[in-house]
Amino acid sequence: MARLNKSFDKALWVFHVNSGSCNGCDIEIVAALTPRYDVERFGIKLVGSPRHADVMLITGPVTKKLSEKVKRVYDQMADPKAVIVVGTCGCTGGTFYESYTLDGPVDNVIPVDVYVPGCAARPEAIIQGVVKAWEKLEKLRGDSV
Amino acid sequence: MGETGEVEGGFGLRHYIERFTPSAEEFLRKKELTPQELAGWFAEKFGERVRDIVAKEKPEGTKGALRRTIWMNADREILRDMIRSLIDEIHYPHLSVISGTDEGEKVELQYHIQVYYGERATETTISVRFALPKDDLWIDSICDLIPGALISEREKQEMLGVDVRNIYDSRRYFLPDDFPQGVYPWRKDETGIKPEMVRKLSEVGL
Amino acid sequence: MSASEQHIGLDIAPAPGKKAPYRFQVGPIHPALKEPMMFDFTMDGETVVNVDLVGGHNHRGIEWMGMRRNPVQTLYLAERICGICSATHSFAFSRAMEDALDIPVPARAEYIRVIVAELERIHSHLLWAGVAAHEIGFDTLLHWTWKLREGVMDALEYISGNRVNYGMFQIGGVRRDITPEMVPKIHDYLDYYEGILGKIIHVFLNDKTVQMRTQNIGIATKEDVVKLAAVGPTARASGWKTDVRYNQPYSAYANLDIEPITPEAVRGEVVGDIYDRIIVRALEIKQSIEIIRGCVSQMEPGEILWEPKMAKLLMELKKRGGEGVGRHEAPRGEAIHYVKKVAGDENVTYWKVRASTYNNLLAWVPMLIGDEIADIPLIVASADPCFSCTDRVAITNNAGKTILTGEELHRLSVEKTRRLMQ
Amino acid sequence: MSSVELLFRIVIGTLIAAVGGIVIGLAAKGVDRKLHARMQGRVGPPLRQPFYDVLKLFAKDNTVPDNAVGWMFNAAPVICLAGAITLLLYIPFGSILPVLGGHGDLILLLYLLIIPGLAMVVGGFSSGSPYATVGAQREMVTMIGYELPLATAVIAIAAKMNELFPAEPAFALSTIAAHPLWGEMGLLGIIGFAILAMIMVIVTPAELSKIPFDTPEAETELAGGLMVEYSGRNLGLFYLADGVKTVVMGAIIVALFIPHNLSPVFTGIAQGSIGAYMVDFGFFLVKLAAVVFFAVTVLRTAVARLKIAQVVTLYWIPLTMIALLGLILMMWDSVPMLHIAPWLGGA
Repeated sequence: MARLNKSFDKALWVFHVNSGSCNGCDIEIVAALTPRYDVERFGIKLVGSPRHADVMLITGPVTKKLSEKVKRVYDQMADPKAVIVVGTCGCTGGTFYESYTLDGPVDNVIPVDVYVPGCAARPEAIIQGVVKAWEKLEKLRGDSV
Repeated sequence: MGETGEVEGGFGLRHYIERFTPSAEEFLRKKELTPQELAGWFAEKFGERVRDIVAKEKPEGTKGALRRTIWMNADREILRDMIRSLIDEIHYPHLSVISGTDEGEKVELQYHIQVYYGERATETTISVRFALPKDDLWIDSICDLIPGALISEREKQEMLGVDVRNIYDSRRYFLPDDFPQGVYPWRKDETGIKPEMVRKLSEVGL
Repeated sequence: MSASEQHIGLDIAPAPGKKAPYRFQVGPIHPALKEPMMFDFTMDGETVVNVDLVGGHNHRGIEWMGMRRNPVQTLYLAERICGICSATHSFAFSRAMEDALDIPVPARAEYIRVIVAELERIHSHLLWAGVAAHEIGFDTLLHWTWKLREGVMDALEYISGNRVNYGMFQIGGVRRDITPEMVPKIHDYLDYYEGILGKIIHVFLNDKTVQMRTQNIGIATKEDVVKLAAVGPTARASGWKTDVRYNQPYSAYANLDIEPITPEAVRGEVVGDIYDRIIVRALEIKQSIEIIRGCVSQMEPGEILWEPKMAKLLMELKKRGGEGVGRHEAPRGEAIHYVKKVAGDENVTYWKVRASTYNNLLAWVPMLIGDEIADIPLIVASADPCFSCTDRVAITNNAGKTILTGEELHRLSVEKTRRLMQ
Repeated sequence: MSSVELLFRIVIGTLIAAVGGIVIGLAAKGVDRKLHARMQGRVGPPLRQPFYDVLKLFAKDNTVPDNAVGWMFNAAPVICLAGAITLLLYIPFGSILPVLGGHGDLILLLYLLIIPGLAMVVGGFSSGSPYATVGAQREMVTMIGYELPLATAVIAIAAKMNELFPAEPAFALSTIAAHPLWGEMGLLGIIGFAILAMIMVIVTPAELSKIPFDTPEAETELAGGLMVEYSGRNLGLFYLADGVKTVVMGAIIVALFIPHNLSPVFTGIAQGSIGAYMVDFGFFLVKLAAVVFFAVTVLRTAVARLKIAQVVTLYWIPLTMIALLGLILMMWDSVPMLHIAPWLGGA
């Protein structure tokens, strides 16, 4: 992990995965990209391929049909990487606390670094989540040096 | 667009739409009827095979708009006949959805059909209930008459275990492929969701 | 992104003397799809020969959950079927419940419901416009439309207190009033949209590259949409005048004159392509602004709830029984809920949700066949799909334990609000 | 010049060109992204953002997919960057003459321009993903598409050079840089020349895979297309190559159409002095930024992505026609034409 250099703080590329969410958080993620919030200011960029990504933003309570795919996308991401769960249902199951087609919450499927609760999570909260992910990466850097 | 002939099978929906005789007149309303008259038409046409017809006109708002609804029970054998007659004599029906309930001894399907759309405040919702005994659970497919019924019919197969006869695509749509066969989420008997299948997300990791 | 084993039934026989068609899969996780859905294409070069839809990735079992919760709990679950159509499903569900149990709704509440539903339509159409622009690589338009959309979100937040999942609806009314002090600000918001909207619509309808990418692409004829039972803007863009607000007026819509919008108004003819769907949605935004103006001016003071006391409401709901259907014209088209409640039963006995995309799914097949790979994302987006609505279905159990009690949650919320206000 | 001296010059020159090209390229990307964001009503990333991106990419893991052809997959980004840097050795920066100035001309440049694109195609095909394959096919088709108007423009300029300065090698960039054509022609010629400049500006985004011609990488269709399987260092190399290519394309346009230098204006600075080089280089950067702004930033802000068939049609029919028109106008401007229609000759 010694390879973690400072540029990580300033250039986080994000890949968005919807694991069966209601869309509420997903539109808020897009809203975070647009002029009002403009996360590109902080070097955060949404990318189209998991191979390019540093951070996975995952929404939704993980349906059975998608849990394999979510794992695969996680594996496709190059190290070092972080996972941020956006939305209450991904954090704990939330309103879908009981079901027959869910494999979630997300941390049951892949390791999670940051939880952003909210139904739906506000763009400000999502940005804060990404900032927390930086802190985590910074901590990793501290440990390894 | 004409290539569908070369690639057959699967989701040959295009093929289906084209096979079903298209003509502009088919969409036109053939006869203007009030809900009461429509109820009478059903009673006359199908006699004993439709029962408990209730026609309602409920006022909505201040401009005299009426919400027209008809509820009825019918024998499943007349389903195709009913749709065909609606197309030929009344109006090409818009199938909103097929819903279904588990009534203990039988499964009941409700077909929510709209006619007389296209003009202000004339639309009539016809909800037809078909009771299917659980030991002989089938209904005819209406995909050739209304191709848009496909998803709804597939859903009834996987959620209630109804055998839709002559459906051209009987795969599951909603449930995962590894979902056990013979379990139907909307049933409230032993074939419904078993308690051990229910995952309590709120308790994971606590 | 991946090969998968779940496609059965595609039986491809290459025509003699022709290059064998190959399979090309899009999804379920793909940047063009903000939600999981899989398309299994049979391609000939860059042309789509056939397409199979594999859905259900969002299936959460909401209907099953709803059948184990009481009507008020289910109402909030209905709101979470889809984060974009939060008002849609709560509107349709409350109407179904009111129809089944014979509950009257105060006139003022009907107007407030319509205002929220129309604000939602504006934000949903703007969202769609931005996503569609993004699909064709026109990010500038995405940013412009979403900037405008933030204004709508502000209005929704101002009225309801939340950006998504507004929690405005209650069986037999609405939970929050629009007070007279709020009215001028709502007018300000509406003026703001009207000011910018014209420019954005102008770019959408007149930009050469947008026209190149949208005209005569993804065509669905009127025959296709009628037979496939498509609804909403998807159907209207093909010339089918279907709009629940017009065909079967309900709520406060019955007091207003609403005409379904078809593309002839701008183009003079109906083609049924993506461009037509842009026209329909663009004009509907303007229509929604007028509807809200109408509602705000017609609204008269009065009650907003049939039964304000929760305990009494729940008791009343438990006592009554019946079955009913509730329909609402969502931004994407007709949404219909069917409920059945047995008298004396605490829970909703049966609940069927049918969202607009459910019916529009099949309309993709005629749209996609014959078009190119590059058109796929835009065609898919042009129906404004909402898979979470379509796949919906999640369920709750009354026996489920909550870790926070209602009082605790309320206390925490108040504290948080105080903190934020400092 | 002895061969040792030449070798020394090449090594040092290449190093300077590589470092300079990369730095200028990344800076150009930063400016482009910032302006792009401002035009969209956003604040946008800081100017240094591309540098952070690259540093980060080099720190990441480099994944090679199982079904990829490993050596090709890894070689492609290196070749791509090397190809782009090689191009820099033939292009003058202001009054700084190219390292290999005397050894190659425009024709060589046209060939070399294909190398980075070809490397990307090879990388795409070798990554074993259907998205990358489709992207690679599209990249090839795009390359075939824009070569025609590009070649027409280059040939037109060379033909004019040959006509005006028969003593000097027509295709050499040094000739073109030494004699800006604007002052050498009549009105028709100037119009033709301006048309060719416009053609070059429109070819640039295709060469750089930028909207509206980013079909090979279309994020929403192909999830990154050619690049879909690349990560870490390899992706970083492509990222750098993209920056260098931006400089190359910008510099070619500057050299062909606005090779003017600023130092002659200042009488106080001696020609050939360090000061003169600095001034010209600074002026070159300004010109480069202007070209990148119009060819990349404005274009990608103002239009939507085209489809591959539309890209090819656009380049082959209207743009080639316009390029030919430019060529004809420049030829028409020649002296013999004045005998036929003196009033057409303009000045």
